[in-house]
Amino acid sequence: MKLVIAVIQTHRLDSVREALTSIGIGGMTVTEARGYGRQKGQKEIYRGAEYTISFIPKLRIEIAVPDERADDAVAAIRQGALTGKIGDGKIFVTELTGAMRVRTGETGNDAL
Amino acid sequence: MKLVIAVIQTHRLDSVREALTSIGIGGMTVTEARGYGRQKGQKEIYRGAEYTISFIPKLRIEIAVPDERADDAVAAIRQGALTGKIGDGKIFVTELTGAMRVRTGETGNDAL
Amino acid sequence: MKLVIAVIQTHRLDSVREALTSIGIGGMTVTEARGYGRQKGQKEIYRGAEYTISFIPKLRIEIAVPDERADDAVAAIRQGALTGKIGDGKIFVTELTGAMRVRTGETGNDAL
Amino acid sequence: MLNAADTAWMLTASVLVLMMTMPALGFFYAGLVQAKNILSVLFQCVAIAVLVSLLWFVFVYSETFSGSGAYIGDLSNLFLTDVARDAVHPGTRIPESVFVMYQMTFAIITPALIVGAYAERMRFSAVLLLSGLWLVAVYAPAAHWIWGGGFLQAAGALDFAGGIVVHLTAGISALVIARVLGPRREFPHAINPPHAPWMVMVGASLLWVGWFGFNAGSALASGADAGMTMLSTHLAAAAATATWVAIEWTKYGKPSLVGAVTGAVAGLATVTPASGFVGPIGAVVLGIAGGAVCYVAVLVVKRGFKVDDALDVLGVHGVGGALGSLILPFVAILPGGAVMARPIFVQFLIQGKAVLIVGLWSAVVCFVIVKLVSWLCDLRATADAEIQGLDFSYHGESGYHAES
Amino acid sequence: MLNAADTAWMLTASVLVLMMTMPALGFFYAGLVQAKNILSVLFQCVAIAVLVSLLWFVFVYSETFSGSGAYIGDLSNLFLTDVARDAVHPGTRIPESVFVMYQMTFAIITPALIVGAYAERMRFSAVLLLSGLWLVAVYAPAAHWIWGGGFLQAAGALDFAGGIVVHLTAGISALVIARVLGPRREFPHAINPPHAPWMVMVGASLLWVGWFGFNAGSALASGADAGMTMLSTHLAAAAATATWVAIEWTKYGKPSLVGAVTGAVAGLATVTPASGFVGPIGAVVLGIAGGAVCYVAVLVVKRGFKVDDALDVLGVHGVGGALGSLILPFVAILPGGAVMARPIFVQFLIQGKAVLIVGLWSAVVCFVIVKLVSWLCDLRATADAEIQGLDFSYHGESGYHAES
Amino acid sequence: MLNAADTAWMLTASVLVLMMTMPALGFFYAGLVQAKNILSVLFQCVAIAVLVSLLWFVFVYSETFSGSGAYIGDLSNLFLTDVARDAVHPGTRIPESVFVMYQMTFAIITPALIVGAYAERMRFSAVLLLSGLWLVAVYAPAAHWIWGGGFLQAAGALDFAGGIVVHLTAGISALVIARVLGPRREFPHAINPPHAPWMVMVGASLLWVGWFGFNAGSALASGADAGMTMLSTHLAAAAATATWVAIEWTKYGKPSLVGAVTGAVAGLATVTPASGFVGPIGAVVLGIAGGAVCYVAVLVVKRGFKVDDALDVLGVHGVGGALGSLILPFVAILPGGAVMARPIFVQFLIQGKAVLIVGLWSAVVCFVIVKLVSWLCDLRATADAEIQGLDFSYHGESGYHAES
Ligand SMILES: Nc1ncnc2c1ncn2[C@@H]1O[C@H](COP(=O)(O)OP(=O)(O)O)[C@@H](O)[C@H]1O
Ligand SMILES: Nc1ncnc2c1ncn2[C@@H]1O[C@H](COP(=O)(O)OP(=O)(O)O)[C@@H](O)[C@H]1O
Ligand SMILES: Nc1ncnc2c1ncn2[C@@H]1O[C@H](COP(=O)(O)OP(=O)(O)O)[C@@H](O)[C@H]1O
Repeated sequence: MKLVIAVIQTHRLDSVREALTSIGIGGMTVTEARGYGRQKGQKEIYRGAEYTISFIPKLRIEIAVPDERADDAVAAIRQGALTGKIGDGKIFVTELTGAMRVRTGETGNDAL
Repeated sequence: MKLVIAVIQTHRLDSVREALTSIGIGGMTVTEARGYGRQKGQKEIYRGAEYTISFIPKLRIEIAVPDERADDAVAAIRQGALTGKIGDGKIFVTELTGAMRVRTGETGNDAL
Repeated sequence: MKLVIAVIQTHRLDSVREALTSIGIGGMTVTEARGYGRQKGQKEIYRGAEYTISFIPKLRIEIAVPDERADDAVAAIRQGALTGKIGDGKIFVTELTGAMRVRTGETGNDAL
Repeated sequence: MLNAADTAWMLTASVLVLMMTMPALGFFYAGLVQAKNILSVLFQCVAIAVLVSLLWFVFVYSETFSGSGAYIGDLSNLFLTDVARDAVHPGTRIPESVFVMYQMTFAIITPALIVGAYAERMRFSAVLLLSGLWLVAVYAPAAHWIWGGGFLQAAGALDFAGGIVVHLTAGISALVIARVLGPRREFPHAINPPHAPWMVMVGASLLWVGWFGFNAGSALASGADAGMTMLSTHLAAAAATATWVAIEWTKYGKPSLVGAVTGAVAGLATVTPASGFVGPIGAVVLGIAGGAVCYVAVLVVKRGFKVDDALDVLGVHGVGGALGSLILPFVAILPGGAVMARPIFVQFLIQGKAVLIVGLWSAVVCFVIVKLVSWLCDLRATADAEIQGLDFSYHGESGYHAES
Repeated sequence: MLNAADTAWMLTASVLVLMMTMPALGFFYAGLVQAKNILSVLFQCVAIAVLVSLLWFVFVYSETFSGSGAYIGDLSNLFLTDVARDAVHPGTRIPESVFVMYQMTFAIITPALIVGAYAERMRFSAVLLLSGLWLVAVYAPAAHWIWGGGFLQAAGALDFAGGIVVHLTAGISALVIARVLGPRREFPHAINPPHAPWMVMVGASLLWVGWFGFNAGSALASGADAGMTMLSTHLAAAAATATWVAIEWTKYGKPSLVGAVTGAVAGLATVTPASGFVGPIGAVVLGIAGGAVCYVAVLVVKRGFKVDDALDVLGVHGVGGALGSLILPFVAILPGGAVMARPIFVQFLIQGKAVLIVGLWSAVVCFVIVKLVSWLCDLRATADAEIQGLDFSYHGESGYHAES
Repeated sequence: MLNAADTAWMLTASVLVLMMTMPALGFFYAGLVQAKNILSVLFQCVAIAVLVSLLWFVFVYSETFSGSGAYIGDLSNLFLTDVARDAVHPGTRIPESVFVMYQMTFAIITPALIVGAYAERMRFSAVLLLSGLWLVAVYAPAAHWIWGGGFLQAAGALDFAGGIVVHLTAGISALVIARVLGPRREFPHAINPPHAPWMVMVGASLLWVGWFGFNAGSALASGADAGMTMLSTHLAAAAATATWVAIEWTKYGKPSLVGAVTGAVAGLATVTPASGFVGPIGAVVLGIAGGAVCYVAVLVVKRGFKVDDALDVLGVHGVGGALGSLILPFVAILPGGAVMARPIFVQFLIQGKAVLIVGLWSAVVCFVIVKLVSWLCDLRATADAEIQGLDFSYHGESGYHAES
């Protein structure tokens, strides 16, 4: 199994979720994050002073998938997250050595 | 070493922590998350309109443990998190290739 | 590639970021977390009652780096995060099997 | 002759009514929208307050309250140059300056109420343009007709504190604007719940207490009338809240706080036109009616008309204001009510006529204004701006920066 | 005869005292509880306001202020049918309607204070039932005895603005209810700190300024008495805050904001019964005494009695109110105080008697009520509801939805 | 002779002005700082209110308003022992107690304004020491000179509600303190934006409505003067807000809410000294001038002087207050203004003299005080405390605990 971790623009969550459910992936966990990268922080102007927010609000999504679905998941996330602007985010994939559904105790792919 | 990642119901944090400390695991990092899955979102009703919150508040727990404690940790988390209802959450296990305690610079299992 | 996960004191974020950018690592994702560990929770006193906050506010940083930069990254984080007090945090390293930049579709080290 | 006691109360009432818009109504609406739009509704309330104040100063006070026209005032008092320091407002014992100020706070809150209709999706420049035109072409005439010596006042229409002038005009216009503007992207299926119900409660509470300035202040004097008006206003609000809570409890098993305070506002809007004419029992009747009818009205607008009057301005204010205006003659006769100059049914017909005329005027003129504005500038926020939130899109700021 | 100036001030004072419950007290309590229960305490304040208002209208005003019974009023003024539009309240120069309204705001805040005792763990239906019965059987009699012409008033008991009628009854009842209900699950070891100290401060500030309506309004007239009462009220609050801050600073090295404003409320509760009888020096003495004694009292309740009076209603309000009532005769003689009709010790004994009788009455009757309610419906939230938070469990909503 | 109507209004005005400090100003500032310092500014506002109240009681009221000294009052009224219950304040028709209270609220808000200068980096003990000394040595003399029968009043200086006494003294002192204290660690490049713009708006709105007590209350009576003052105050605030919004919109393409309400406060500060002397047109002129000039002033302080007057006390209050005081004679002659005793330019020179003398006095004495305080105790928070936030460092608490 793989754990796909994606950092996306906050307003792309709905389209990412749609892209994933459309290929049959129906579980994910989202946390609010702040990202630092090439994207210049948004500027806010108060009383004539410019404030640059260097950490930009992002969402971090985590999706556990069977090995064979990992590539599809990555592709779907990209499709849903893409706006073409700097700051669109990253997708990382890491190996899962185990998974369990708390409710039933099922393990492995069944747990997802 | 393993990194155990669990997504649990928000109100089970205390019992998960107790279950873990009772088997001698005394460190963890928690983030607030929102989960999407089989559990139907909670409904809130305002002025006659029903709102379905599709992303449900969850907690995401991360616990680094020596390889041999991973199964115990998973079992303890499950025990603490279980209510038997849909939405109880998932436990994922992934491999850690390194760990360090910032304060002392200790590495490996000593860092946990 | 490696994914370096660090849990640090909230007020060390700026110095960690500086330490990382000074060695040329310019991307990271930060989430607010709460940590449980050896550090005794901070005490707050209200109306004569002492409240111990057992989960202490921390920041969780995630940095994807090419394999060969992982050690440098860990060292830089430690340097930026170190105050020498209990609760300074942990650094974990895990293997990444894939990475993609959403905007361009680049994969592997190029995506970082 | 000037009376210092009446003046003392009216100074206080003016403070209260301005407070209703800034911050109370803003806070109420801010809690109902999503976090990414919180600043936009707060700003809209402030901006409308500022715009209306300046227009009021330039000519709208004169347009509303000068001269003796049946349909509209004149422009004899531009820039308030006629407001002498020690002038007393005719028919009252308070300074002209206080009357100008007090009435201004009404002119402010009325277009601010409409913010609820187009919340989360209108461009800021369109909000300003629309509100300004609306004040001049909908509010000022209606206020003149009923309070400024116009033809409806002459015909005997009663509207103590603005059920018709304020709530009906705002409610009808809300429908028109929401309709033309179109719904929010997520309407009706994926709308997010109010982002901060606690804020809704605090805003509503401040509205409730501010409303005493609105209603009891409309006596334009301190004394028995103001006293009974305050008591009636409060009882109606309480009865309406209880009604709304009871409905929700029965229907869903759980009464919501947002529902409860929505009921309160509905009750307040309903009692407003009648508040100076009813006693305690009449007020409770008005409250129960307002709570129940507005509850249904909100559903009808949302599910029946399928119009995204986002924060229910028509359902709560428009319907409440009209309802109270219509049943006024029937409840005024209950104990503690004021003596009516006309038989109940005669008065009822007059009330009906006033509601109809003002409602129609609001609908038609507001429609023309919205079309005009949409021709002058884009009404609607771009899709991107709507998704990102109006706060950042139009004001370059975010409501919350929790991290420190 | 009606006096417009007195009326103007009393209209304002009524607005201020209602504002104390909605939103001030709600906000104060909301900040002290956990995020998952914020709406429940806000809702409880609104619901109690509504319930009390309606009961007041139906018969409790009559029960409290009609007739000449020594122990209880009569029911001659049901539904306020006797409140004529232009009636003046006997012994004052304000309209009867204003007196009804002003006293209602007191009847509202008193049971609302008790919310602090059972916060975070009582069922919503039990809250309503309890509050209604309590109003009828504890508050109304006590208010009648001391303010409505009852036997304690006849005996010369002094309670200017409700140290006994409001704060003592609420404080004692808080203890009884908290005791019967049992502590929150985490009490005493794992209780979470106030979730929003900033909210506590804002609520307390609004309580402070609202309290001027409470105390200075209790003069029932505008003038020198109201003026001195306001000044004394403020100075006592300031002195109590300073005292609490000084204690915390000495003891823990850091003064907390929540502590500071708790001191303010303690000072306000303490000065309340005496506020119309003392001058500035007496007020400062009351404030210092209130701050110090309530500080200790809070600790005693929590650690000594081990009762989970969650937000310290007994320690702050009950003890403060009793203390102020008892030392009233001693501080009234300081400069600027009012002339006392009786020698100090005579008055002190009368005060002691009143405190004792009302305290006992509150304890016993409240105990019976709680038992009755727990027999009629479950008092206590289920374990699940408590863990999940009352907001979602009983109202189906969440206070915060930060994500947008 | 005592007048109940004047008293009613002044009681209300006192409530409003205290509310300006607690919670309005605190809330306004709290939104502007970072989340980790929210409680510190709220606490500073409360603590200053308490400290000033007690000093006022002990001797500062006497120092300011007793005797007939040209430069300072005397100490004949320590502990307010001379304030008889039924005394009427000379030259007014309100009780002495109300005058003491009303003036106290001014003495409270003035040092509280300065919190904005040293926010996020001063030790709590230094805040108290500094504020106390400043009250005694800067505020009390200045207030005596202009309002207490001192030499500037004798010279004919006009300052209706405190442009010089309140805003100028605070503004100049802000600069001095910010300079000596040094900037926040992140100034100017890495400063974080206001953590809660919504809170800034709510605080500003409450300031705005509270300001009616400040300005219209300064008439010390209910009537035509208070009425015109309220109207002028409001129009100036509106005009200044519009001006600030227009500047930002032109310059950055997006008007910000924080900017808008900053403009409002600037307009309010500017109209303050003149508010009782101008009519509507004069008020609008003052507002536009205040909005534009303060906008520039804020930039000059930040970028020109490079001083970290964190929340712009000098740029907004100091400059606004001085500006309004100086142009007062020119705008008073516009329609609705009061009759001036002296020719315009004569009055202008007097105003200039008052601004200069009070400004210099504030600068010099405040400098001495800051040096004294920094010698008595550390002024500045430790680096650690600053990074961790003052809330936890000095008060052991956190503003928010969202988790439950
Ligand atoms: N090396 C990295 N490790 C972890 N997260 C990263 C890394 N680089 C970027 N990110 C995350 O991805 C987001 C987008 O990256 P950025 O460089 O701004 O734009 P882009 O991906 O379009 O080049 C960042 O805000 C950050 O959250
Ligand atoms: N594939 C997945 N990857 C990551 N997290 C998931 C996945 N599926 C579910 N989750 C998380 O687990 C939570 C519970 O899952 P859900 O399907 O609702 O119930 P259950 O685990 O009882 O079947 C979700 O809210 C989500 O946070
Ligand atoms: N086993 C663990 N797994 C995950 N996170 C941990 C673990 N142990 C500690 N942490 C995180 O590291 C933080 C610091 O750990 P702590 O034991 O308090 O201090 P130290 O690292 O200095 O010994 C904790 O607050 C927690 O967030």
